[in-house]
Amino acid sequence: MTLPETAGIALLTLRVALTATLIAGVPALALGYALARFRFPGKPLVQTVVALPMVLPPVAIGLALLECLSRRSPFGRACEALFGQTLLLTWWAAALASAVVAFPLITRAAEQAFAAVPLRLEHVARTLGCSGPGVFRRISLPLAARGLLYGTLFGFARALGEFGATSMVAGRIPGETETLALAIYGRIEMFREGEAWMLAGVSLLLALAPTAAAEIFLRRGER
Amino acid sequence: MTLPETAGIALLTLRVALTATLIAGVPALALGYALARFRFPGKPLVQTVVALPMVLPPVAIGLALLECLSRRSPFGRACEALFGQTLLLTWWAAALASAVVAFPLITRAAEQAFAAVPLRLEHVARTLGCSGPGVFRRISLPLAARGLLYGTLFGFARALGEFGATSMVAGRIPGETETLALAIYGRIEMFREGEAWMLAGVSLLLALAPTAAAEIFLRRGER
Amino acid sequence: SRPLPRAVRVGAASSLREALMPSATGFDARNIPVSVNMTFEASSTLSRQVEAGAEYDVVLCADAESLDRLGSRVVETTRRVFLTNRLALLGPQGTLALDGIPATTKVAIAGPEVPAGKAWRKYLEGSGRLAGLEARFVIADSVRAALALFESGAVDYTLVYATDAKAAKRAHAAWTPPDGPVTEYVAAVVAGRDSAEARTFVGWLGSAGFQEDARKRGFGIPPK
Amino acid sequence: MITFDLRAEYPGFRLEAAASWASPATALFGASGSGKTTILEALAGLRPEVNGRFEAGGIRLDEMEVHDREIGWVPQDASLFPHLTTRGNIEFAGRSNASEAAIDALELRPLLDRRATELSGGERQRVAVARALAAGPRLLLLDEPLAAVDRPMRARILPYLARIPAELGIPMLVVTHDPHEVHALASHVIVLDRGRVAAQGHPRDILASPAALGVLEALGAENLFEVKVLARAGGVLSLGTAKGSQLEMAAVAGFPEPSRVAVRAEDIMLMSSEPGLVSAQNVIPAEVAAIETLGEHMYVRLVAGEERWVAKVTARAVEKLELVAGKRAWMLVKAHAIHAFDAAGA
Amino acid sequence: MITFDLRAEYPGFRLEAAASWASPATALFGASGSGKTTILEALAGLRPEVNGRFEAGGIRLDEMEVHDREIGWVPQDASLFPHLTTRGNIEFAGRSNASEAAIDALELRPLLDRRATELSGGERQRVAVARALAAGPRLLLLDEPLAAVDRPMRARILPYLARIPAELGIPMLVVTHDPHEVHALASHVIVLDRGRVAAQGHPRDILASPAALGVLEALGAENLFEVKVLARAGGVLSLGTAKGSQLEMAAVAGFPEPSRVAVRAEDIMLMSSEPGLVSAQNVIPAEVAAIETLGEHMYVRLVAGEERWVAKVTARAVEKLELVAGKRAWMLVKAHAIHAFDAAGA
Ligand SMILES: Nc1ncnc2c1ncn2[C@@H]1O[C@H](COP(=O)(O)OP(=O)(O)OP(=O)(O)O)[C@@H](O)[C@H]1O
Ligand SMILES: Nc1ncnc2c1ncn2[C@@H]1O[C@H](COP(=O)(O)OP(=O)(O)OP(=O)(O)O)[C@@H](O)[C@H]1O
Ligand SMILES: [Mg+2]
Ligand SMILES: [Mg+2]
Repeated sequence: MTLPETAGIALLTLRVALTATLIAGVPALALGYALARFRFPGKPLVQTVVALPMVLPPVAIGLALLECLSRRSPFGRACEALFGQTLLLTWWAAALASAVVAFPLITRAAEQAFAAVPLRLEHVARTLGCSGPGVFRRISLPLAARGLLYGTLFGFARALGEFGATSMVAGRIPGETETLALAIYGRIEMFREGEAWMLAGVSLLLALAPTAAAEIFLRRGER
Repeated sequence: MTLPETAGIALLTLRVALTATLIAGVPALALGYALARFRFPGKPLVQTVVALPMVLPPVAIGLALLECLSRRSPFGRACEALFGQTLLLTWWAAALASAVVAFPLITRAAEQAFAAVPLRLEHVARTLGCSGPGVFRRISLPLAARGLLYGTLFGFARALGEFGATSMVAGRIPGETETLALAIYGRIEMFREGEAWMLAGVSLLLALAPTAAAEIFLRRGER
Repeated sequence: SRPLPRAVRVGAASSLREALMPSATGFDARNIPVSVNMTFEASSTLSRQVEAGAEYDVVLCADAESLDRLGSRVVETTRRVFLTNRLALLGPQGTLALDGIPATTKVAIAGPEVPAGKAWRKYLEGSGRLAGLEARFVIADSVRAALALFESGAVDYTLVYATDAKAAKRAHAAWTPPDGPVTEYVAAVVAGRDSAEARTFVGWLGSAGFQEDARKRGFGIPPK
Repeated sequence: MITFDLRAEYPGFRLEAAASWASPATALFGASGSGKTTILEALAGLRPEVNGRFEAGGIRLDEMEVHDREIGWVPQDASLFPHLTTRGNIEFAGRSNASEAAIDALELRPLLDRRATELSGGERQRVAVARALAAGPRLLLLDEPLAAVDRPMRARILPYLARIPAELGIPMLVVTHDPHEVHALASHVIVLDRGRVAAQGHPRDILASPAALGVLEALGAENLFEVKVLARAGGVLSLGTAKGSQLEMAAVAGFPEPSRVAVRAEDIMLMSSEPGLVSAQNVIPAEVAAIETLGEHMYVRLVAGEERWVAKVTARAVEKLELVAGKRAWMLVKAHAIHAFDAAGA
Repeated sequence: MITFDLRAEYPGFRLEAAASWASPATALFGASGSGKTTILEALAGLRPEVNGRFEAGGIRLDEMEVHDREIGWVPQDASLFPHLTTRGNIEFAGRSNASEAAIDALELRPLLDRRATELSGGERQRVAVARALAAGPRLLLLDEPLAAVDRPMRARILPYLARIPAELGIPMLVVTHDPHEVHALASHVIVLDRGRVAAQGHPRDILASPAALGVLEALGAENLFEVKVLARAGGVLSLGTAKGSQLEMAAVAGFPEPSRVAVRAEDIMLMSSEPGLVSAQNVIPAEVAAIETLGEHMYVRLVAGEERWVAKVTARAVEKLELVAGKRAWMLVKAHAIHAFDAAGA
């Protein structure tokens, strides 16, 4: 494997995983907050749906996604109308698959992080004239920051490693949708373990670099 | 699919996932505590190794496990000597694979849960004559209980859904190693989606029943 | 050679699923002279597992190479080709041929590590078409995954096995290259797991009853 | 006019308290566990399980969203925002003149850049008070705001707090165990007893009821007078009471001129004849009105001019001086025993 | 003998404090932010960033594991275990006679089954004290243990705390802002000022130094005497001081017989001639030794018999009575102005 080839795969993977983290992250944080703070009807149902991608084998997720994105489904047709082409077999599909898989992880971490913020502090902020969104932005978010950041990075790591669902909806088109996880799979199946482990190292690096950066960043913030 | 057949698969899956949760849970809780509470040399290295199963595609994990359990490795030979046969293609191998995959999830949740326990309370306990293990058992553990329980259940859910590594080391032998995730995969391959979704429902049920039970249990404890 | 009759543990290539486990309830045990426990994996995984010491009694691979890699880990004398398969191109209904694939459409194919993928590539290369098609390949990690892409409409053409053509639910046409290679499914007893039951099973694979049944599902029968 | 009527049931504790007052400065007084914090938290909107109503200035605050109530709540545990500095906490609701004034009055300027987690107990409490003030609330709820603050600093801060209702027009409800603070800050007291309002009113009126003597003892000052400063000389202030008597008190540096003073019954000495030269600045002729016994001590109620006084003496002294109702007696009160409290006018 | 010598550097605060005492009951006194909590937490082992040594009874506690130090630490914020009940907290270190005694003395019996999170501020503090006591520590570190407890209850609990060093043989170090508590609990005071020990010693000795008057004012009681009870009659106790003088004080129900009493300089009235019949139980002839001015007030030092006294009067009174060193004067002290403190013997 040449260096540019490896770098290409790494860059593509980064793009896919970052997009996935973004797609999953925002609703996951919101949902995590809602789960930690509110009681609402249908909460158990929501929790069930959130857990789904955890419990299913990735092929099943892939299949469901394939169904969603296919021309047979309204969502698939809507996407096609919006993007001018089907999302299947593009890196967007890979990002979507990774997002689905990362979603429960981030949601769970966010729920845990928000639940650890003392209600009392949120309440004091409210007496100081902060309404719901203000309290969220100025109290809950900063106090949960560490947990949220780690949760998000955790989701990012999971997105990096996503394989089953991704390969189903995105194919494994070198240079287009072949992420590190897919490339590692291919190398292993072709008995090129050396290359596979090298790519695994790259993958690990991608996963840990932001974690390390975050650690340093958070430490600074604490001084 | 007959009911007994489904029940058989569900029971096997339950056995595998519970064993996996146990195998992964104990060291994950200990490691989570260590990561939350101590600084030690090689901590970043440990964190890297913990993250590994998150980032790698399951085939890679399967491959590594296969290598570990094979006769070529001392660990594999030790296991063979101990159990009288190789663990490969047994439900133990499936449990092991699921454990490896669930491990980072439980570790992370445990770390977050333990970090949320006020150091101050642990310290008060220490002034009251409790040594390290006592403080852990009487303060850290009960105060982190909710987070730990959820983390463990989360790991359990992940173990239920494990597919890639499992099928590599355990095969997919009906009645012996065919867990729900593997069965769902098989049904999908055979274009029997109806059965696959039915099994997915069973899987979800298995994942959520203990979560619901835990919720009720914790609510009671709080009164 | 064993005191108690026990289930023969068989590791089979994924594409044999239709031949070996055709019914919803699984295996039709009445026809098999021994009790069997069956698992389906990619051929490469099977050979890897056997290499690692996994205790299969019999392995059934979709290519000879996977067995070749195992060398003395299989009992050479038990090796036999028991079914064959043909390559197939699936596409939209109507007349269909490799050269008729529109120049810009994507084509789903299993990875080169999968016997079907390998066989297709070899054939395309031999007939000088690989270069033209390769850039448009969508690589799936199994023949089934390639088929799923075709079914979902993500691709309109896929390169699979003839047996898969029967399983696809999407309305389609199938074309088998007349000059295409014949894929051979090879069975062998795993070294150290040799037993009368294992040999009986391998023998059964060559029985007319089984082979006729498989033929109905699109497999070919090797010349005796 | 502020009114609340609250009800809640906890295992082992029932709250059933209603009160209503017009005084801009009110104290909530009661034993530990009598429900003071529960009431304040309910008024701040923190306790949904407490039912009832809460009105201030004709507005039903309990029906408003918490963030619209404009309540400056200082929780008993300060509850500072741990991710912010002292300044960040104080200016949480925005920068204002009020924040600068509060920072100075509460002596927080040297601590502005310190993180909230790095403050001492007393520093935390002061920051919480400044934070509540800086938001410019319509009502202040202070839950033992100075419990962790040392005596000299408390003496400096109290006058500032006492001026708030009058100068900034913010009414306040203060929980405190410290009788000195009650007198310094409040012109209305609500006495809580096991979740119920046992008494409420002007400290002076509460004082008049003999049944309230136990509470009064806890309050620590049984004689209260509205006063005007007549003159100031040599560290002594001459005060005129509403009914025309004159009192001399020791001036306290930095303290503004008092409008109310308190004298503890314990601090009054009685003589049966006119004393000669005595260091006490106040020698007040009076007539014994009644004598009440509480445990081993005696409360002698006296009338001087039109003012009512109560002195606490030993039974032996009553005997020795042959005190009976109608007898003439001279009260000796040191200038230092007259405590000035610049409470907002009732 | 207990010794500490601690050093730490925080942004904006430097701790550099050493002290050493043999008294079983010692108070740590100082303004808010002077470093009291920092010292206690360092002694309890919570602050690894604080360097130095800490010895008790010849044992280097700072070199021991925290769980072997056997220190009963009552943190300023109580820090109860939130997952346990009151009883669970108190019996955390095991059931003992000490826990039952503490439960009764701190009036916690009605709260035993309540969760720690459901307690009021004062209740929490009392539970924290009981928890520390129940562990049977070798040393008690109390950080403002009664700050949130109301006055009457404090008056009931203080004598119990005061007896601990003598009866249970547990020395204690108490942080408090309340001069009453200092006198009630301590026979040794360490005065902290901005992280340094400004003074330490027996309250009486600290008192003798004119430089410490500011501190003393904050302490609130300038005249301290060791006493023996001679007689009790009609709510009055007759006390004999070590030097042979006699004082009469009001008996306090439930309070044990005092071994030390304090009189605030403010509470002493002076007359230049022998008074006639007066309610004050103590009329003490004395001689003016010196007159000191502090701000607008004057401290008159007197000698009566062999005892030294200090009285706080206004400048005007000094003038009126023509007080000068050597002049004869009568001190009037009410029986109620003599405060009993059953401190452990020094
Ligand atoms: N959530 C709760 N569940 C059960 N009991 C409670 C709860 N909150 C408070 N209590 C009880 O109600 C009573 C009143 O508590 P509150 O905190 O209002 O007292 P307080 O007057 O503020 O006392 P303090 O002066 O000690 O702070 C206490 O006995 C307390 O134990
Ligand atoms: N971790 C820290 N980082 C920086 N400054 C600190 C830290 N801990 C304490 N301080 C500062 O050290 C000083 C002493 O704090 P400490 O808590 O010991 O005061 P204290 O005497 O107990 O006061 P109080 O009576 O208000 O409780 C304070 O000014 C505080 O702000
Ligand atoms: Mg309270
Ligand atoms: Mg402190």
